[in-house]
Amino acid sequence: MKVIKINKENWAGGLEKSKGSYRLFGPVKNNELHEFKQLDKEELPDCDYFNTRLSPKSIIYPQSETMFEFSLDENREDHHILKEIDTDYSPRAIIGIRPCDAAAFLLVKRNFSTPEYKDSYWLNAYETTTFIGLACGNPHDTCFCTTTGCGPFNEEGLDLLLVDAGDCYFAKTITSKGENFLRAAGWDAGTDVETVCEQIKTMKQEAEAKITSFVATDKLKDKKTTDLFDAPFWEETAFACINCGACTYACPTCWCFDIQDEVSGYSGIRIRNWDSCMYPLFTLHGSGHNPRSTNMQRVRQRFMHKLKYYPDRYGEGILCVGCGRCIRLCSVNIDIRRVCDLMNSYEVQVTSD
Amino acid sequence: MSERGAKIREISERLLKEGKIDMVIGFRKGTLPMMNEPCLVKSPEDVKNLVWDSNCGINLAKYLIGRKEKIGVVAKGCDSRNIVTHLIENKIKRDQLFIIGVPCEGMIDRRKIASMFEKEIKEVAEEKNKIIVRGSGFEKILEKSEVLQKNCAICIHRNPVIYDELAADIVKEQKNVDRYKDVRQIESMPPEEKRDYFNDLLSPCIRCYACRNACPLCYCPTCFVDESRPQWVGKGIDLTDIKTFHFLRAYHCAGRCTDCGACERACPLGIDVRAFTMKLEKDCFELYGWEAGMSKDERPPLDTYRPDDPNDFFK
Amino acid sequence: MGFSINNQQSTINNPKWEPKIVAFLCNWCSYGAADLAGISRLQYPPNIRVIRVPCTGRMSPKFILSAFMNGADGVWVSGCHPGDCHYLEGNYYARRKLSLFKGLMEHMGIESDRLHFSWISSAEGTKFAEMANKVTKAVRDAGPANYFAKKISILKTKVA
Amino acid sequence: MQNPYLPYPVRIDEITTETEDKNLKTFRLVFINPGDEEKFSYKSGQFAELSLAGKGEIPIGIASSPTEKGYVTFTVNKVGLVTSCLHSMKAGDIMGLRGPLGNSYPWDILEGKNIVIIGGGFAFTTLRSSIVYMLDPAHRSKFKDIHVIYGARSPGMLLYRDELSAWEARDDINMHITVDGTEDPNWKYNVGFVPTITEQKAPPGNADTYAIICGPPIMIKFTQPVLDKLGYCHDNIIMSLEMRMKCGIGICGRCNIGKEFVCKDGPVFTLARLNEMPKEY
Repeated sequence: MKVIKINKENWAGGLEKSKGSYRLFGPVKNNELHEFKQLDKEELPDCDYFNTRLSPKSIIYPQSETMFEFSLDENREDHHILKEIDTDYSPRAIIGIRPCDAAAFLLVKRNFSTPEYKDSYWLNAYETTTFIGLACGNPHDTCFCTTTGCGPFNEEGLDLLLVDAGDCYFAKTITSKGENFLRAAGWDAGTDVETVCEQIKTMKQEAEAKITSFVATDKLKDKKTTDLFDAPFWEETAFACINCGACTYACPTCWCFDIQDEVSGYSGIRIRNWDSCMYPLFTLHGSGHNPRSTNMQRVRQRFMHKLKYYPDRYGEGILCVGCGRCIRLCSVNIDIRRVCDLMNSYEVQVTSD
Repeated sequence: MSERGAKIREISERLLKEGKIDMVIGFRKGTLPMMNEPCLVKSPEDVKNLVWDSNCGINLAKYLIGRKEKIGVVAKGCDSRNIVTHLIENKIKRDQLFIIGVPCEGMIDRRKIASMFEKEIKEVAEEKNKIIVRGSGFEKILEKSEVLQKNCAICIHRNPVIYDELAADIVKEQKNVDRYKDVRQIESMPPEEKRDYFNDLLSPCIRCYACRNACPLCYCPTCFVDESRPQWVGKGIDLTDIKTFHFLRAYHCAGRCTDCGACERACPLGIDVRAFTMKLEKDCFELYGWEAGMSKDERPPLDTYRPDDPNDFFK
Repeated sequence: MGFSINNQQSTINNPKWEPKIVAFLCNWCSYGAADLAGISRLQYPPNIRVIRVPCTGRMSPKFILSAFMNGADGVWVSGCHPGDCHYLEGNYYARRKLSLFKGLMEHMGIESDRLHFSWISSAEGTKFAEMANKVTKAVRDAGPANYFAKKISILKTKVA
Repeated sequence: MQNPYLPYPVRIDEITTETEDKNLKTFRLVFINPGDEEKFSYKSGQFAELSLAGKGEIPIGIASSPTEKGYVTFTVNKVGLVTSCLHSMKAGDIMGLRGPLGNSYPWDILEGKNIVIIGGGFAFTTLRSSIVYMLDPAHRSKFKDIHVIYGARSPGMLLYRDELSAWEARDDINMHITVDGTEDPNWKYNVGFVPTITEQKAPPGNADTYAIICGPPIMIKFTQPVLDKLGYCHDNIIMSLEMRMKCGIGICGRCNIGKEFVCKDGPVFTLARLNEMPKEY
């Protein structure tokens, strides 16, 4: 575990140098909202930002991704046969990603990389990407990462952690991919590890102390799924929801997708688009039956999946990193912190008969 | 503003106690600055949650569709016009409703205010027509009229057109307001510029359908977007599909849209989706002299015709 | 090898380019007028692909948008004169629907000479031929409308 | 890394119309690339995704039995976009097949047991696969007696009618075919709903008897109490569920009941396990 100091003069030069061997992505301000974008020549990431409006999952897992190509032209001998396409998996680096978003990729990886099936699209994109995190200096009121197993200085999912120390960045390498990036950027100004680690530790405590909102998740695991499912608070919680996909598309830990074919003339492609459990079409059967036809059932599915089904299935923490995007972007202010506390504190009223 | 909240609570409590209504649909305080959450109040004790301030931009008429109970609904000017549209389109019966009309003084644009400050906003309060914005280490007072939602700034029907009881006395309507300045500005562009304008406008769109789902006018069991035989619109983020979706969504609101701004308020990326509906509202007004939701007896423009309708571009 | 879209949708300076126009003709009048034009040997360009609709009242914006999305360069909707619609009021509703449609389409940047609307009764074979020539000429001047067509992003197939 | 979404190219070898209303056709598919068939080895109860280029994919239960080599058959009900296109295709057309997907019936547990197969309507495909598998000379001895209760709306709506009558003739399988109603005078089998026939004809439930149920929700809803009355414990009642699916491999996230994915942890569940899952299917 190496810690080096990058003084800010050769920050821009180092980034430019790294563009030689990485496609570099970073946060850029684009009329009122920050988004992750591939940085062109001379373009620098805007590192004193809070967080991007949408999560950086679209870099690894684009909203619309072509899976196969095919031709319907009968007089071609490979007509109607699906063919894989050439995708550019040359090395990429995401700089300035927040620790919560990086940790989210690990939670999502459990779904795309299962013992029986490996999703080649997602995994190829993920494994060829280096994650250079930027520790959070001043979290928002809607950030509750510390109580979801994450934190402003967390290192899970990161290959390199940068800590902004005013005139310089401390760079803490976490994996070999991080070291490769440092080498590519030409940053290797040695520094004495103890004092820097001490400084990072104090900055970490300061940042964690600034978190003002929390969720309680301790009792979720030993609650019965069917009890939570039949709880009375769902009706009232889901009333306001308009079933749009804003929360699921902004969320770094949401991964559901739809597969569609699109044809133009004789050529066609099979594409994978983001999908949302909020839409009725998500579970509509060919016979017209829909197991989740009402608004309440869909809202319940979203929260139950993140806070109960996923932890039960993988035996780990909740499927949420506390980034707060779904709270900030919900037009009717449905708040996952309120729902999580409701679920965590819910006790079945045992009717004394 | 808070007298309105108090009056709403008082009316709701009385109605619930008298059993005239089974529930009240209103707003409760949000967990974020400048945000309120639509809520359902069924018992007189919970009436204390009901609030009213300048952050009630979501249109509550959306929550009436398909309900059978007797409902007390809080409705500002545009909401009440949408309720009239619901009545015309038989989506709800008038005797089901007890409409608590709220003469409106305009809703503030939370994204506009947030973009005026670098640091995070912790709290937003309002007195008379001043908005006090407080954050860590700063406090600023803004003129409410400068930070109104775009539709509220040009609104000419602030008072409810239909109500059973008012939560405040009638407010003065805004006079000599040019509602179609933005529309004319786009209309004056040559076609290429218009195309670029709408391509840039819609490029951030992530097809989350918040604009469609926040709108009280959109209640089709199967939206044209979900039709598969034939499939009119692709499901991906191809710009042609996005433009087709927004075109048809707006077109379905022609002659029905009351410009309540809920679509723009709901868009997570702050896209000015009213650019489509305002053009249709201007055409409906100039071609057929129609304003949506103003009277229960007149048929909406696309549901009727006149032999002497404008006919010039038909050769 | 990639798959190329096989219609010649290319730039203006491609002389071989022929405009593709989708004509929605109402079954009772304009479709009849097209027959009459044919029978009386009136010449009009072959760029028109006719789609018969029961009445202009049946016209939906989805049809026109779908035509443009699939590569049409122009759309022409023609029906009975107001007053003698077979279904009495179909074209009255259509007049309002298509007026608002044309307004919003032009608002979004489509040139006005890509969208044509006309009333042609089944006796007006000559008017149909004239209109066909006029529409084709207008769309030819406007050039290919490939900004509205939906292009499938074809990539190089992976060499196994 | 192998792409789990790439279907095997197959050719439609033969299409037979199964029901009088022509809404159900059986498609016999043959693998185009040699070696794909071995990769596609499956067990009765599994399903596969039929892929039509330009239209999409549909999850359909495999109707052929693993003992029938050289082809794979699917019986498809004409319901939506892909199925209608499939019904308009002809022998020789090219399409794709992805799978085998899902878990199969628990053949290891079912060995040495009595099997009661209860099917309704067109959900008889994987049951046919199971019957053919069990009746295969190599496997018949592994199972004690087999009962089949299969019903449809009318005689013309029964699937695999010739095979049904062939099995009727055998002595090592008790067939109870029924129809909801018929005017056909020489209809020689039962008349009545599946639950009522089950009550009359099904053997009593005990530790050695397993029931496999497949059919529309309404049939399952009324058959389950009958099985309870007959003494079947919920561990011995095996059900195969239907859900909207896209990936079929437990990744796209839509076919869940609670934390289980119907496409990967199912579609076959015992009733006991279903009772612990939220009632959302």
